[in-house]
Amino acid sequence: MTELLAIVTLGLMFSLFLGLLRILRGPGAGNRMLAAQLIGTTGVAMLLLLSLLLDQYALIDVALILALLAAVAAAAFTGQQRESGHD
Amino acid sequence: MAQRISMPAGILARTVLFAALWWLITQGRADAWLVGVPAVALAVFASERLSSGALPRLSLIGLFGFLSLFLRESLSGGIDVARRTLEPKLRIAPGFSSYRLRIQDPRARVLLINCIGLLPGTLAADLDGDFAELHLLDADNNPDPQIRQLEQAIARLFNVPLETNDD
Amino acid sequence: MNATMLLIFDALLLASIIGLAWAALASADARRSVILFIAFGLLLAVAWGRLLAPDVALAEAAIGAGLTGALLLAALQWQPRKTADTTNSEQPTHTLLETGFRWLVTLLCAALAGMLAWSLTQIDAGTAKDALANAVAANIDASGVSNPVTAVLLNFRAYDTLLELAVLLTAVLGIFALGPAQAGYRIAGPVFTSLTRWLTPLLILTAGYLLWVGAHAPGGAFQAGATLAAAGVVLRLAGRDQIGLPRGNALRIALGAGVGMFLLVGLALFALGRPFLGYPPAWAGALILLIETAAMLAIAATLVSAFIGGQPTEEKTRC
Amino acid sequence: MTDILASLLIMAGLFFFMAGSIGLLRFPDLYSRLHALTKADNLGLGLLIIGLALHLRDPLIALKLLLIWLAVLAAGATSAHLIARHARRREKHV
Repeated sequence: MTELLAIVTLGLMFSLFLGLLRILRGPGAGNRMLAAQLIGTTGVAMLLLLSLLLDQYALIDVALILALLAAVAAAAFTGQQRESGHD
Repeated sequence: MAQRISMPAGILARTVLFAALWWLITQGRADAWLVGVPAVALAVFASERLSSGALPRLSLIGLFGFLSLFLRESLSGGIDVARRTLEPKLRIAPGFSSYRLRIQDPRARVLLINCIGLLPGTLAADLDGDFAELHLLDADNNPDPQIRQLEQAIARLFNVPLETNDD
Repeated sequence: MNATMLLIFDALLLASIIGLAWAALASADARRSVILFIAFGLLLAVAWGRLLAPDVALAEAAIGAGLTGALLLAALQWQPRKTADTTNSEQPTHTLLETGFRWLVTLLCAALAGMLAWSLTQIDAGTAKDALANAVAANIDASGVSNPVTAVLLNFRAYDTLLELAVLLTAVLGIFALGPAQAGYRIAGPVFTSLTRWLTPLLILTAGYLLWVGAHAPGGAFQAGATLAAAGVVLRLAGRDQIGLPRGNALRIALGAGVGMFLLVGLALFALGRPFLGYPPAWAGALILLIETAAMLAIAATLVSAFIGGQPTEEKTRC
Repeated sequence: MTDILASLLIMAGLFFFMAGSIGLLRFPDLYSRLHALTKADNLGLGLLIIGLALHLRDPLIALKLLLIWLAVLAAGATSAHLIARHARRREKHV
């Protein structure tokens, strides 16, 4: 089973590598942000697998934080500031 | 209109929910409640302050129906998009369409908007009044029946009626 | 077999991190740099996890990927936008001064990297690491906690952490010196608003968990403070003015809570005839939790103040 | 027996992650890529988590993993809608 987990972890890294091409190529901030979201989700999956492979329970907590904070980053991307003075 | 839970019952419901989440996050460790009690209290307070009104009374049967539809549809949504990406010839015809929401409850609407993105071939790109702007992977397919089905399931979950005047 | 797999994994992870760092620095478009930086932070959190440093991974996931990204994106909005669409303005044009400055920075970085590499060769890695780890392990029972990282940060090297909190306090004074807070955000649509409704309580619970778990497993005040601050950030992004940040004197107390509680505990022990911050082992656990709770609140208040970019105004505008 | 099922689920999870990334590269515009991202990655993570939970046979950890999946699912669906809306409003205003 651990072999399988190692293979899948590596596979996820390859998948993430493909996503990196999109973040480099864009075009535009929106495309990059969605690629960053892909990295967040894949990162969560990799951390869960690593927590088993390396026998580190705490990596599950890291995955939880990563999941919650990736949403904060996406929210920050789409939040629109009020025009100061005209408000 | 939907049946609402009274405020004390709402606070109780939130407390039970967040206490259960705390128990889950701490994996049932008893000594965690020293921090857990204030943390849950703060979470209930924040949730109550942010809430848009009394909690709706959810239907248990409705929940079951919604969950089974949701799981079925997200599975077929994933398979559909995976098939489209992996086929040698890209078979997509992206386009936009408009969908008139018949559900009125604001919470139910947000749930519907979020779930549309997990159905096969649809994504809610905007919400303007009663109209959701949909992005379609394949504009030749009419997405309305599958969304209507989801909308009905959400309406049953929230115990709210759907407008049925026109179509 | 597994080792080989993980080796390839490490190589790809390393390449991705360096590639993202390079792309972020090389980009002339600030918005693009910031998003690349967020992706960089997400990957760095995975890398710290892979290096068996979950404490740092937690901090990186909360601060590096989430909060700093939000902070930088907010900072970008304060700058007047050059054109409506900056997507393809990636042609850099530099003055001579800028070019010179770039080279200076590059040179200084190279010098620093050289120094670090040199110092690495000077360390007898094996014995130094073991000596420190053994010293911590030998005294962990007296520290009041069972997580060695927390034992070092809050007990054995408590002075360091006290001074770190003082640095944060100084930083927030600098932020307040910038004047009143920036304009808030537009009231968000229903979907965004709904995100705040479930994310905020979940972030509060998770922050509480990290605070508690820090005593015997990876976690602690810094990670908890950053997670709590994320709740304030999301609320502000959704266009709310009430984001849980107190005003006036209550804010001053919150910001000073970390340093204040540390000093209070230290001085009280001093008065009882013990060394400054020399906790009696029987009380160490409780005192550390007390200090960490205060530190978490101070860190969260500091980070949210940084996000709103100035001193919060006293009068209420709207809710 | 459960381990075979767990292995299959974990591999299926990887398959959907791969499909999502390929979609991100192949699909022609931002909105279509969002389809690939939300649907494929959320399904991929869900299958992987069910697989891991079966393998671990610890109901408490399984529930925590499920919570992580729910968080990613809700956050992912919301983020996708917000990114799409952001792009759509900019298109209309230019």
